Amino acid sequence: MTVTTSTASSQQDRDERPTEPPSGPIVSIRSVLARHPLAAYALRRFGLYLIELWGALTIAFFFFRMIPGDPIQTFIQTLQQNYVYNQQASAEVIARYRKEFGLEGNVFTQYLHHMKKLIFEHDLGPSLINYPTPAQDVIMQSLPWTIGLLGISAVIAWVLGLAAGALAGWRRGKLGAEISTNLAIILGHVPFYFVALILVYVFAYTLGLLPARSAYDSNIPIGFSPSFLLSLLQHGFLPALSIVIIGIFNWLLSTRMLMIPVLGEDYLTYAEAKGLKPGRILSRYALRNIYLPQVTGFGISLGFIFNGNVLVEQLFNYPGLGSTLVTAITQLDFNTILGVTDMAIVSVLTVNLVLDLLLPLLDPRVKYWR
Amino acid sequence: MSETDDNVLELSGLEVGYATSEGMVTAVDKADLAVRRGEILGIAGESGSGKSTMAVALLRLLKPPGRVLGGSITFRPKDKAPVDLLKVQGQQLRTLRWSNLSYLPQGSMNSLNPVMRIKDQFADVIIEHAPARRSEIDQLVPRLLEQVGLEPRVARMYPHELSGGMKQRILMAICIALEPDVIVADEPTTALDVTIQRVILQSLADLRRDFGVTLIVISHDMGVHAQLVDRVAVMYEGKLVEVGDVRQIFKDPQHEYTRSLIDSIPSIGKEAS
Amino acid sequence: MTETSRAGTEQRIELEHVEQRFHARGTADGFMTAVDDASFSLTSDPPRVVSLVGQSGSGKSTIARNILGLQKPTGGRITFNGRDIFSLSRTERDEYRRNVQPVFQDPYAIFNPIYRVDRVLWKAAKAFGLAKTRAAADELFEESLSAVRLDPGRVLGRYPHQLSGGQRQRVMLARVHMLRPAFIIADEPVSMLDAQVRKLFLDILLDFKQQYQMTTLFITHDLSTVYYLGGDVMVITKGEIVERGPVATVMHEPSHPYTQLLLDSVPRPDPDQRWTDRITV
Amino acid sequence: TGGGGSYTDQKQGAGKPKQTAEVKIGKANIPTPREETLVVAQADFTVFNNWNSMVPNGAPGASGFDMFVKEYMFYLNLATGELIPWLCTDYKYNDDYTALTFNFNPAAKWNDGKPLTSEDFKFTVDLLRKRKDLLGGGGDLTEFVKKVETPDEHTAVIDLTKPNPRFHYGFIAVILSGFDIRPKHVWEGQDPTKFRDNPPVRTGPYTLKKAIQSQKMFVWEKNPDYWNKGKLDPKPKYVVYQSTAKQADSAALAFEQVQFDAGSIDEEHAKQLRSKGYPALVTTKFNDPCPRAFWLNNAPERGIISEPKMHWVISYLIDRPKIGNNVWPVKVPAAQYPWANFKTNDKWSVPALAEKYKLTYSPEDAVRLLDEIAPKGANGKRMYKGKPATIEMITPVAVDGPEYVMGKLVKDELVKHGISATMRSLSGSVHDEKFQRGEYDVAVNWVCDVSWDPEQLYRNMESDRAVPIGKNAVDKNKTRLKDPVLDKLSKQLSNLDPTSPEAKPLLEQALEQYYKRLPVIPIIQTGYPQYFNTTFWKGWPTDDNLYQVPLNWWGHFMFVIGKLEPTGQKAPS
Amino acid sequence: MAISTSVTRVLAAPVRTVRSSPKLAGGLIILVVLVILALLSPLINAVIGGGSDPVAVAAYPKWQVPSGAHPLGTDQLGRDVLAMTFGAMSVSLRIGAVAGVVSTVAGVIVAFVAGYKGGWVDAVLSTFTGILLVIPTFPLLIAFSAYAREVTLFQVGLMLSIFSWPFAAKIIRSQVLSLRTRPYVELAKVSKARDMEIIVTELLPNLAPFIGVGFASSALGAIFGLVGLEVIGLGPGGVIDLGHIIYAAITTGALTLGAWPMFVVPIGLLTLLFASLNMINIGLEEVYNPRLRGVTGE
Ligand SMILES: Nc1ncnc2c1ncn2[C@@H]1O[C@H](COP(=O)(O)OP(=O)(O)OP(=O)(O)O)[C@@H](O)[C@H]1O
Ligand SMILES: Nc1ncnc2c1ncn2[C@@H]1O[C@H](COP(=O)(O)OP(=O)(O)OP(=O)(O)O)[C@@H](O)[C@H]1O
Ligand SMILES: [Mg+2]
Ligand SMILES: [Mg+2]
Ligand code: NI
Repeated sequence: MTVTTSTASSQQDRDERPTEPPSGPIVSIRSVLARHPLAAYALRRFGLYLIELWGALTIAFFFFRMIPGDPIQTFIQTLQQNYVYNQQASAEVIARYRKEFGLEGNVFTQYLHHMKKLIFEHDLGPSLINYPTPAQDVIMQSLPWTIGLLGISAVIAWVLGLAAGALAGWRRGKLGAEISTNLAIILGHVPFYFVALILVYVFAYTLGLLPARSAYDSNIPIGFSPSFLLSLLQHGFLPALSIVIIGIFNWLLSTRMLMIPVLGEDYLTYAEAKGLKPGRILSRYALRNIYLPQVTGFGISLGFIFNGNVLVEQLFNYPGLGSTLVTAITQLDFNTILGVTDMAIVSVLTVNLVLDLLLPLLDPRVKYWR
Repeated sequence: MSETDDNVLELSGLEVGYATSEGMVTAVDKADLAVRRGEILGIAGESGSGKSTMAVALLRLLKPPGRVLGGSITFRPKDKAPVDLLKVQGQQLRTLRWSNLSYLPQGSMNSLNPVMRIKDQFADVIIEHAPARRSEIDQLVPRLLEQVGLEPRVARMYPHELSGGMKQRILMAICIALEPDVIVADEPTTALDVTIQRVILQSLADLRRDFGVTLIVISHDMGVHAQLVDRVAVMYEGKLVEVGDVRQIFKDPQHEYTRSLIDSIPSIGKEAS
Repeated sequence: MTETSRAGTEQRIELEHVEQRFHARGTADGFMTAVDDASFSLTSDPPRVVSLVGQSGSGKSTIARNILGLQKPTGGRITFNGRDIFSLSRTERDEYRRNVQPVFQDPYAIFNPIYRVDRVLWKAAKAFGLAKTRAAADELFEESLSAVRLDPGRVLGRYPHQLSGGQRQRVMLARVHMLRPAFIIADEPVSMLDAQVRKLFLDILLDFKQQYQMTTLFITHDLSTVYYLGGDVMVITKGEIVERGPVATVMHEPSHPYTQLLLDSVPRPDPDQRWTDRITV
Repeated sequence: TGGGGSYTDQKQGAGKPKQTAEVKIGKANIPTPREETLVVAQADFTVFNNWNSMVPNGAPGASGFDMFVKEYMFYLNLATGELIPWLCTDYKYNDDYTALTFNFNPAAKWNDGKPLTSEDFKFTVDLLRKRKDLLGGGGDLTEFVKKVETPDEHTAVIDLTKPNPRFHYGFIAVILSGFDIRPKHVWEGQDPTKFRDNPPVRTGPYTLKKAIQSQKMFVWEKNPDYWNKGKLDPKPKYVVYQSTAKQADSAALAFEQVQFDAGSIDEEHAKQLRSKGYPALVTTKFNDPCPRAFWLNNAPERGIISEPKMHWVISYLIDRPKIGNNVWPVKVPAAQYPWANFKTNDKWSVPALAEKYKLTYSPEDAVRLLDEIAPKGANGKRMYKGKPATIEMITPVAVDGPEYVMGKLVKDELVKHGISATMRSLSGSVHDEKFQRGEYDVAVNWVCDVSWDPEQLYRNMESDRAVPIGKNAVDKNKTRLKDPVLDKLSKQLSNLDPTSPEAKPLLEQALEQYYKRLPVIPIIQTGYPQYFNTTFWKGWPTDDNLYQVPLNWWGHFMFVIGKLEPTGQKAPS
Repeated sequence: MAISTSVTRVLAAPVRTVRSSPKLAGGLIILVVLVILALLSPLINAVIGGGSDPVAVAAYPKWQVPSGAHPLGTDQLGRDVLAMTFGAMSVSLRIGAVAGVVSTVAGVIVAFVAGYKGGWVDAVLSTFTGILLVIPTFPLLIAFSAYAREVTLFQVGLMLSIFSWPFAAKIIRSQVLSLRTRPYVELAKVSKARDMEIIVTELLPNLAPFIGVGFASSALGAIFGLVGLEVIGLGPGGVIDLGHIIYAAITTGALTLGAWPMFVVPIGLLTLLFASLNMINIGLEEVYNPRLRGVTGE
């Protein structure tokens, strides 16, 4: 969880630095690309994407293998717990599952195996928590719920937070703005759980207005029927609300921090001199200049939906990715944990890539050469 | 009809200060100045003498820690009743702006919204102040651009695609979009090189010729004043030390400071000893 | 340190076909040429002022940075007494630095805002071995500050933001005075000063030439300053030096149309000599 | 200290319990009519489409499947000590314990209508015997089974490779569950490592109606065609096992509103409900089959801990009443024997020995013994054989977990008496690794080795099973005990029926030897009380009438369900 | 005499800075108070325990309601909640400090090397930090801490900083880039200053506020990261920080039991801590970002 304003950072990165032209045979390719700077940029950006992808997947893989405690041992222990006769699992059992879970050979062999399966077969291997279902299927089963809950509440929090933050920055010094800012400073990091629990206590148990558990009413068949959607909404309301409340505060703070420097810009004074209405200045001049870094920030934060929100999911018994992840970790289901991590990496990087490719089109200022 | 009706602006006893950690610093000290309708008035003075502060106060754009400490500014727009610029507020102030009083800022580099097309930055003022002319925007913008010597295609560009000189001219074009009574130009040519400077000065002269606007041109470059203005007001440490016809100022400076100002102009043909 | 230490041994900076290219968007090959085939030399005997004049973006600062060794050109070479300045040994480089010193354009950014202004002088004195102790150095500082007509008592011990632009720029001159380099590379040192201070500054510079045999490469876009300084002038446009010669000649009989345009665009400080013709760019 | 009393004991009003509070029924999120459904709240389920327990995490545990879909050959009711023949009618050994015969109940049939026969049993045993790569495969079945014969449909005879009077233990549901017979007609020809067995075909009174992954829920429906209706005809038409919120707050609130009928809310919240006067709560205590225990290393390389006297030092430093009253979530008794205080185990107790070797808290005795083996050095630290005495204690339980706390209390006492002791909580795998390799001095966890008779424990402590430190003990002699006396007794016992008169004196001698060496120190009996709601269903086991093991994750829960009666309470619409 | 004037001069700038921003001042005051309370934790223990350890297991009966002897009551293991909370706060603060220092130092070094050297060094380092930034830290941290139960406070801090230094590095690098071509840096170059000297004497002091912000956010990130882990019950064992108490409150259902101090007090303290560090961050940025200062010139 980071606190400061650094959502804007992706733009800072595209600094202008003097770079000397190279000499050598690649000059001709360069000159071709030079005539299509956007293509050249896209190509280079894509290259970087591949490098980052490889790097992140590799680091993630080795990080897991570096966890203290022998994973194989844990794995075997897990097998033993499933054992009817309380005996040590036989060597045959161990060998079989070592192979099946890609735990054969030294770490490097395992790494190659993992990468090969991942890249060429898009296969993460079987999950342990739901053997022999492939890990990617296990993840995919809970992903839609998490995306539905966290995704929607993230969007709501973002939109409201952006608006509130812009206003708080704009009306800096005014009572309302200062109150909301200070509230955000103070409450921005209250655990979701705390909020969620209070909401449950008040709305579900005391007032009985809303359901406290599950994602929908199990009496209603899953489908696009109005009653099902209504039940989804009812069940999702409290968990989403707890996420939205805190999310708004965090976006408010970062938006406000971005907003304040913009308020000192000459073009805002100029807009004021033009006699424009404050609302117009706020939306067309101030917000327009800061929303892109927030879009980038949002894109990145969406990637972290893969983490799920374990506590809220557990409290509301929501069938999301967070609880799957925790189960996987407690059972040391490597394939599933790595799968979640890998998916998060791929999605964050891809979102970043797409945004970076789109940004030059959205923001005239972005200089897409390096 | 009194003589004052000729004056589009009258500053009397204007006093502006900045609150600093060392107390209030007076930047404009009891300035009295009358601006005649249709003239080009130059404000000269060394850096820090308070030229910009005066302009900003007049435009009501003064930001904290700056504060108007006293005086009044009477403004007589063509089609409206005279007002004290220091007293108007809210909607009344907004309507005065641009349709009567517009501004050519000092930092032209950053005065255009970087994420809006040039055309939209024109449209803004028109939609705000002359909604009736909304439909004309497509014809109006190219015409205005042409006025300052720019091609119509510039309308579709973004500020960062333009040079400093072009931006400055765009700001000028936006200034005259609603044919205001008064334009305050703060250092319109500083930071531009000489060739561009000359073009800008030409365009400024054209503005008065074509629209009859009153121009207040702030510059520390005496050459600019010599080339462009009708009258010069000389500022020194926040005070207006001398106001006079441009010829008088150059040929027969009254105030000591004005004299030293004129003397110190290096110029071609005046070689060092 | 004696003033005549350089006498007899002529120092020479030579630019041979210097070319500086940068990555850029929108050009045919992806590069823009900021400096194109620039060749000229600066010599210390006799001391001269050589002005480099051109509009904004014409490559003036780039040349200055090249000479100061802050940016390695992409083509050509720059030599100091015959040795390429980008392949000097340690002692040679120290010697080069000792002899070639800058005055930069922006009097605000040249000081690190968190230190007192003395530090700039003290650092230089220490780096070039002018003074061992602070006391000895203080004496030097006072002498140099007086030479640029600053009151040491009002400057030493102050922070940069407590000084005016002109004062700061003169502190930089004092630094140069103290170091007595053979060459001063002055990149638009007066463009941000107002007229009176500007004149003072230029006078001091000329004084230095006279008294300490310093050769100055003076970069400006202001022709009147060039005229005031005299000496030689080079006119640069779009990275190319298009005209060079003694100031009087170039100013009175410009041979290149660009020089002509520049001359015409200088506003004459005389309301009776207003422009009558119009120009377009 | 003068506290203001506890949160949960606080009485309403002026010190007396409030009059019976009303039960406010909330809406349970189940797809079946509430009053026809028994709802059990359980832990997080992750598997919903696989019932093959021969692969890892194959069949979801505690989901209802083990309780009343699959049935066992026999059930041992630990609450009463009764052995209940179920799919079988009886078992019999030949005289020299080399053949074991099971007779199957001719009425038994699978829920797809096919009869259950001894062929199914033979099929299952053979499968597991031959496929060592299956979970449950290999092991004793491979070691002891020569072959399985089926003289007729209802009889199976296991020929043993060597005499074994305890081989039937593996076929009786004692703790949690027992031997799972697979229907041959379903499994034959399937790859047992891939087959999902979904929906499961078994013999029990319920069948799978649906497993709802997104609700983390299993819905079981009564099997109308159940073979043993005469003996067991449960009233709930449906049983729902669902994951509840892991948080005690949420779970307690759900219980209060009867969103589930059974499931572990925690004792503090139950206490709160009781003191509030909540009328529908039944609490049933049942002791865990595994008393908490300290495992002590006997390998001489480990230094002071290998001294038998040191074992007693540690035992004297355990304040069992304090642990039983304050550390375990509910009050539990101290343990004197290394087995649970079940009725079935009463026959193994020897009161005289228990009195002679009474496990008490006595720091003075501990200090006395310590002074004998490890006198204090100059710096106040105790020295053993010239070196500072150290004790390294480990537990797989998280910091603040009860076992960790038990260890920590003793560690603090050891430190107080001049021994540098450390207490560490290790993750399951790391702990297991250290434990099995003997790289510990004291391991604080539990002793689960006696499910039938003490010889099971003694056998695991035979000298020939003590591998050197650093080598995996493979769950055998983890304490590295080498005691010739115990070895001899264990060898003799292994060929005897433990209930036979010949065995009795041997068992007594072995227990005495055990106390002398004290390789595993029993601490407390532990229990997980069960909380039931009587709003919709009554007839739950109670402390006064503990007719069955009340735990909803044991196979025996089938009999609990069999006794339930509807109260007639209607669910609010 | 000389010393005292130089001290006042050295202190003058920070004091001026603090004075000029009420947010900064407020944040610092809260932080100092929290730190003092944390430092006093042994004293508080002694007072409450009256000789014995008030946070020992079963030191008192469990679940006692707040009273004179136990102002915040006792917890599920019979420990004094007040004493525990202060102890936990000092742990939280220390972890924040460790993580803050480690990640700031690592971030600063990487940022300076990358930003100042430029070229391929920068490319490699920036790509590497970029990669670390996209790896979802949450599963990694959970996995790491779940399998490394009893770890020291320092190790926890270190572990948390593995993923927070890239943030610091990123913020600082962009600042280095903007400072690198400042004329005063170039002047130092032509005054024969070495790279190291330039970095230390010219760049570093100017980056102090950004480093401060980096430190504060890393520290905060670490404290809250750990709370996040603790609260889902996967925190590293052996470290009782504020999150651990919240976790205990959650697992025991303290809120419905009525044991509100176990929830409210640690969350309140965390909230205060967050608010104070955030106020310092915001205050520093406002003070050092000239755009926010509203003063012309410079
Ligand atoms: N925000 C501020 N706070 C304090 N003093 C200020 C502020 N803005 C301007 N001043 C001071 O007010 C005086 C007048 O400044 P002003 O900007 O009006 O001068 P100017 O004549 O426009 O100079 P320039 O030619 O450099 O633009 C100066 O002494 C300046 O230092
Ligand atoms: N580091 C760099 N990277 C890319 N382009 C550069 C760099 N430095 C300078 N340029 C470009 O080179 C050209 C010449 O720049 P230079 O600074 O030398 O101009 P100048 O003549 O000093 O202008 P001014 O009068 O505005 O200072 C400009 O177009 C500039 O944008
Ligand atoms: Mg100004
Ligand atoms: Mg330049
Ligand atoms: Ni955060």
